[in-house]
Amino acid sequence: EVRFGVMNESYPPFFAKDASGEWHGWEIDLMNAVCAEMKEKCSIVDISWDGLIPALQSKKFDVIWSSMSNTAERSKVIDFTDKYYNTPSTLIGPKDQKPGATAEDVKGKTIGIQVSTIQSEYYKKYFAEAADEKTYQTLDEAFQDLASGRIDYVFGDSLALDAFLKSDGGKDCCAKMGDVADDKEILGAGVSGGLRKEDTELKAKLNAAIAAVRANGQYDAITKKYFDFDIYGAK
Amino acid sequence: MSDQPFPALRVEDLHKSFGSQQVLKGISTEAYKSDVISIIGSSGSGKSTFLRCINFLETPDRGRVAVNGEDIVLKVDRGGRLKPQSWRQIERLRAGLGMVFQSFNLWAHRTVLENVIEAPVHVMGMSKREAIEKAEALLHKVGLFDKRDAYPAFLSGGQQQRAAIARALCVDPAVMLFDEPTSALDPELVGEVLKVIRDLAEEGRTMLIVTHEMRFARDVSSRVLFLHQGRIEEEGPPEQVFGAPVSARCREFTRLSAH
Amino acid sequence: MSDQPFPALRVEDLHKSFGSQQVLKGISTEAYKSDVISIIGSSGSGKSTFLRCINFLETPDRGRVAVNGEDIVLKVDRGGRLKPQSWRQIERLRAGLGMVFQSFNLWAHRTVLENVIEAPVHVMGMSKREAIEKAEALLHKVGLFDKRDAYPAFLSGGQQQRAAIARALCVDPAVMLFDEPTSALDPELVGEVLKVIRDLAEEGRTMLIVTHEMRFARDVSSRVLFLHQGRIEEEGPPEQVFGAPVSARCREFTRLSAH
Amino acid sequence: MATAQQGILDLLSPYPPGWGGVLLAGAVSTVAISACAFAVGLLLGTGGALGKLSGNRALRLLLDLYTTVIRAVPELILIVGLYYAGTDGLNRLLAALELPPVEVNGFVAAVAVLGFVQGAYMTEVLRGAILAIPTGQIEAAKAFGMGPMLRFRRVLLPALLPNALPGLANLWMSVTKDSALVAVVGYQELALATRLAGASTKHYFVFFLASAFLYLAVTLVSNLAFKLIEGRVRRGQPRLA
Amino acid sequence: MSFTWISSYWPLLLTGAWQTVSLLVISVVFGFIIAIGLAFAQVSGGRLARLAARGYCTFFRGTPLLIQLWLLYYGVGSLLPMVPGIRQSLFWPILREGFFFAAVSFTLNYAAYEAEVLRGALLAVPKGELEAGRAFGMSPWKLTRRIWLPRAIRIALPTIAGEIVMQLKATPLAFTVTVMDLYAVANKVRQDTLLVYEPLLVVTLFYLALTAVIARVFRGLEAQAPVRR
Ligand SMILES: Nc1ncnc2c1ncn2[C@@H]1O[C@H](COP(=O)(O)OP(=O)(O)OP(=O)(O)O)[C@@H](O)[C@H]1O
Ligand SMILES: Nc1ncnc2c1ncn2[C@@H]1O[C@H](COP(=O)(O)OP(=O)(O)OP(=O)(O)O)[C@@H](O)[C@H]1O
Ligand SMILES: [Mg+2]
Ligand SMILES: [Mg+2]
Repeated sequence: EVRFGVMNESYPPFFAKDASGEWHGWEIDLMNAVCAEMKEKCSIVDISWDGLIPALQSKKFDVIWSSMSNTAERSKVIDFTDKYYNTPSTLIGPKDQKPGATAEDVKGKTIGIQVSTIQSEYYKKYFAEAADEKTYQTLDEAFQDLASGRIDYVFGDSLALDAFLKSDGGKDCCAKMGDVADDKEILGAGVSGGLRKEDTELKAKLNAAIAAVRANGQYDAITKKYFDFDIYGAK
Repeated sequence: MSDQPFPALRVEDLHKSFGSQQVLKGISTEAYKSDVISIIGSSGSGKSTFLRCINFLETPDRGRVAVNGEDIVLKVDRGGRLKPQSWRQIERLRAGLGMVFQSFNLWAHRTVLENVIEAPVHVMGMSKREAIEKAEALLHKVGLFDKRDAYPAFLSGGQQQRAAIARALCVDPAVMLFDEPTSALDPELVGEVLKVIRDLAEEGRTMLIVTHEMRFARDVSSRVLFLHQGRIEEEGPPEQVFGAPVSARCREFTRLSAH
Repeated sequence: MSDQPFPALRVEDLHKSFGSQQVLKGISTEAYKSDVISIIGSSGSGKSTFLRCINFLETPDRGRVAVNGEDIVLKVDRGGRLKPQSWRQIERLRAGLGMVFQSFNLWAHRTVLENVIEAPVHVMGMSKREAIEKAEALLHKVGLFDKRDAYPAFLSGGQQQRAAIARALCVDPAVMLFDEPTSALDPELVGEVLKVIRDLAEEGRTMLIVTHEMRFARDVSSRVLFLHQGRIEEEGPPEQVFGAPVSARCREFTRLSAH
Repeated sequence: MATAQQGILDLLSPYPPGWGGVLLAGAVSTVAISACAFAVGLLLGTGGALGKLSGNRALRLLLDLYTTVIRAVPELILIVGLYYAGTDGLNRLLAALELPPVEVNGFVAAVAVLGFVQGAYMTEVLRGAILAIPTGQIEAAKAFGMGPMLRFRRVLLPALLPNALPGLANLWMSVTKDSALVAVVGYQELALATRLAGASTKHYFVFFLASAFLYLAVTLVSNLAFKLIEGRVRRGQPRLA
Repeated sequence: MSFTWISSYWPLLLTGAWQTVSLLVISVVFGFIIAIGLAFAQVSGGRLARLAARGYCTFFRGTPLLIQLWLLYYGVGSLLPMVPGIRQSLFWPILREGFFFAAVSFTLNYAAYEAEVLRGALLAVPKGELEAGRAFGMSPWKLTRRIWLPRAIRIALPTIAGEIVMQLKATPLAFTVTVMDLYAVANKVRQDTLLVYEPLLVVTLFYLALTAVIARVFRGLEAQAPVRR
């Protein structure tokens, strides 16, 4: 049996718990496909974002499967599978603001960023000199402050930001300002499953399974259910 | 009895009940300058309640009180109970009515000295230096000078009582209400208090003293009231009340102190 | 002085200081069955402290106490201070030592009746019905029956004191410690208490009574101790202490009660 | 407007896909954790207060350490520490003894930690309450030969309660909120249920209000209980003003 | 254990500590002042004042601080765009920042808890001592200032210290409205460096130092008027 660790708060459309306690979402569907490929029985253990890495290390479960990006810092402590999706990072802002996503564009403005995300690292390297940062626990909070004009940009994962721009709250106020220039070093090699360093066998099995579902078309089928574009990102 | 036109204290037809228990059923009396009035009566007869009604720690159900010729203005509230018209007036008059409580009621969070200077400094507006000087003199007088920095909880019963007496004296009130001021004192100290009270009377102050010590009452007072069943059963100079009381109840009560 | 082999209470060389103030400097005395010992002395002389050392509400610095021939075993703790070897023993002995406090110390959250039956029911294990019966009889005796359901805060000073006396009597202690038991009582009630104490003495009980009322001490006691500066300055039957004291200090102190 | 209201009712329906049931279950968990932790805290606090007031210096120092350290350390750290490091250590110990590993579940960990923390606060609340009892009342109990237990039960406790109740009520109120911390170890109580519902439906406001009302309901009921107890223990006390 | 990160994070840690301490001091000082009013309203106020104060305490003690904070911050936040010209106004720098809202909601919340403590302590003051004050002609205000309140505060000291420590522990909530207090800094460090315990250890040490200071100060205050035991 393989136990998958998922953050205990919803992150739709990737994973969300419904009122009856069932997990749904793109990442859950992918997990099921991967498990079927590995011929393993799978279960989900949910725990707070904070607790994911410690819980992995104290063997409360075996894989972190919770939209966690593979970054250099994290790789120091845990191992990662191959990526299973990757999305660009985007800046959004009020409709009447001049589009653009370079340091020049954000000069003198305030950017809202979710705490301890890759975007926050990116800000430190590229925007810190030009703009101020405000840190939020969830993007939903940053959106509210963007709508009320307390901040000028929200910087985050394009998927979440797109969803906001389509919603009632985002439609009227805000627009996409542009994707930022990529930096693999910081923005990472994409979202992967997190593993204990010693579990090399499981890593190999998972990598094989991910490759298999991508090859046999299951991956695209699942993605179609949730998105109208490919979220795997550039190779 | 005195040369001023009005009494220092006048009480008229004072009534007070607690629940269904009528404690005071119409007490009237007057006290002039230099009067020392002792109030005697059996335990539970309402002596403390009487003193407490005078400075409105208990609000009487009926009656009038006047201090130095100034009537305390009362009104009837919506519940039909008596209430002072103006608490300001009460506060002003209280400042001229010193009180020694039966249970002392020293402020536990202040030392003896601080207890004594509290009212002079913060109510009368005396300067602190002056108040301390005066307080220390008073503490000397009651033999408590060496305990001036002790907190009340660490004093013996008699020491607490003396502190309470010094506290009341320090505001120089025109009328003093003493509730059993010698109950915890030894005979020597009782004698001291007796002297203090005589001095005060000579200065022209008025005193009401509740006491159980008949000899003290006899020695100190210009007039004695005997309270019984909520009324003044006997009243007069000590020689009369103790020597030849009219009321049978009073005779019985004072008999024990006669020898 | 008595026919049993050991005294009901024996105190030897009791010392007690508070900080630098030496309050008791070596008190020794014995009390046998039916003894009524009055302790007199000026305010602050250590009378209450003496009583409180006997039942270890204060731990003496030096000395020995024995109740009914049973020595209280003491040990010296690491700080060099005296401590009872076993608090169990103290508790057992305390149950046989009734006490009336100078400040009454009634339990504020219990009615008069509940105060009185508390110890009989919960310490002596008397049945509640029996205790109530006894308590009511005692409350009748001290004239407090109609206040049996009142809480202490709503009683007059004398009523509180009587409740405290009833509470102490209800446990039928072999030795009673009274700290100024009549300070808040009128002469009639003092007479009542005097009678009660005589009755108790006739029953064979032992009593230590701190008092400021010399006449009371003279009337009630078989022996009088005069405490002065931490020592027993004069000791003997009341006729001697009040009539022909040896010590000059005692003569001076008792002079005031002589007439 | 009608549809909006219909929408809210659907969201709060007690049966899935409505979230009402989840919230209620969360509220029950919250009350259960809080009540257990409060009880544990009362025991520890009583012991702690009596210990601090006892003459024993070593005990007093130890308890000073307890109240200072345990109150200072964030509960989150204690919970995470106990849940991860604690179970780890426990299981290593069991493994060394060749016993099967045990699973400390979130509930036990939460109650243990929150109770331990509550105990530290209660130690101080109760110590203050005992110090406010007029000394004479305790001395009277001693003088009648009451042992420490009896004295505590018959005199100390009834006399300290009026002074301690407000502080205890405060602690109860805050433990019902602090129990939200156990979300860290995956235990789903009211706060987490609320966030889950909010994130899943994006109707944050509805669910925050709903859970605020649930908390408020818990508070109102406990307020009533505390008020009744206080009325009872304050009998015999004269009105001050 | 590794603490090398401190060298690059210390300015952030310092500002975090400063934010924590200022939130604590502001909420305790102003909260205490409000609490005094609330407590007296309940103990000696008229019917209306009593009801209002009780309602206040029930609401603020009854709902999570986090929700109060969000209602204030985001609730006001959602109203902001409707006010014309607000972004040019004098208040914008304040309304923009989470700190102001955190300070306000912490203050209001602390006041509710403290009021309850004070209410109990006010009722624990012996009646006789108040009567003594009245008998000397003290006005209600003077009686309160000189006797009732100081006496009550002394009774409540141990509990007050506890409430302050509890308030200290509540300050991390300010992070949810973008205030980088010490705890938030530590969390950031944790997630940046993936060190699980070290950053929290630093916070804990800081809290410990602060708690020890609070405990020491209150022990000193308690020792001022000794209680007989
Ligand atoms: N707990 C205490 N701490 C410090 N000093 C104390 C304490 N208790 C009593 N004293 C001091 O010890 C001395 C003796 O006190 P004690 O109460 O025994 O006197 P007393 O003879 O009973 O006097 P009184 O007749 O006034 O009641 C007094 O000076 C008092 O201030
Ligand atoms: N606050 C109160 N509530 C109810 N009854 C009270 C209250 N205060 C006093 N009483 C009752 O009123 C009566 C008179 O009390 P008061 O204190 O005036 O007596 P006293 O004459 O001073 O007696 P003592 O000599 O014992 O002090 C007593 O029966 C007492 O129980
Ligand atoms: Mg009286
Ligand atoms: Mg004494």
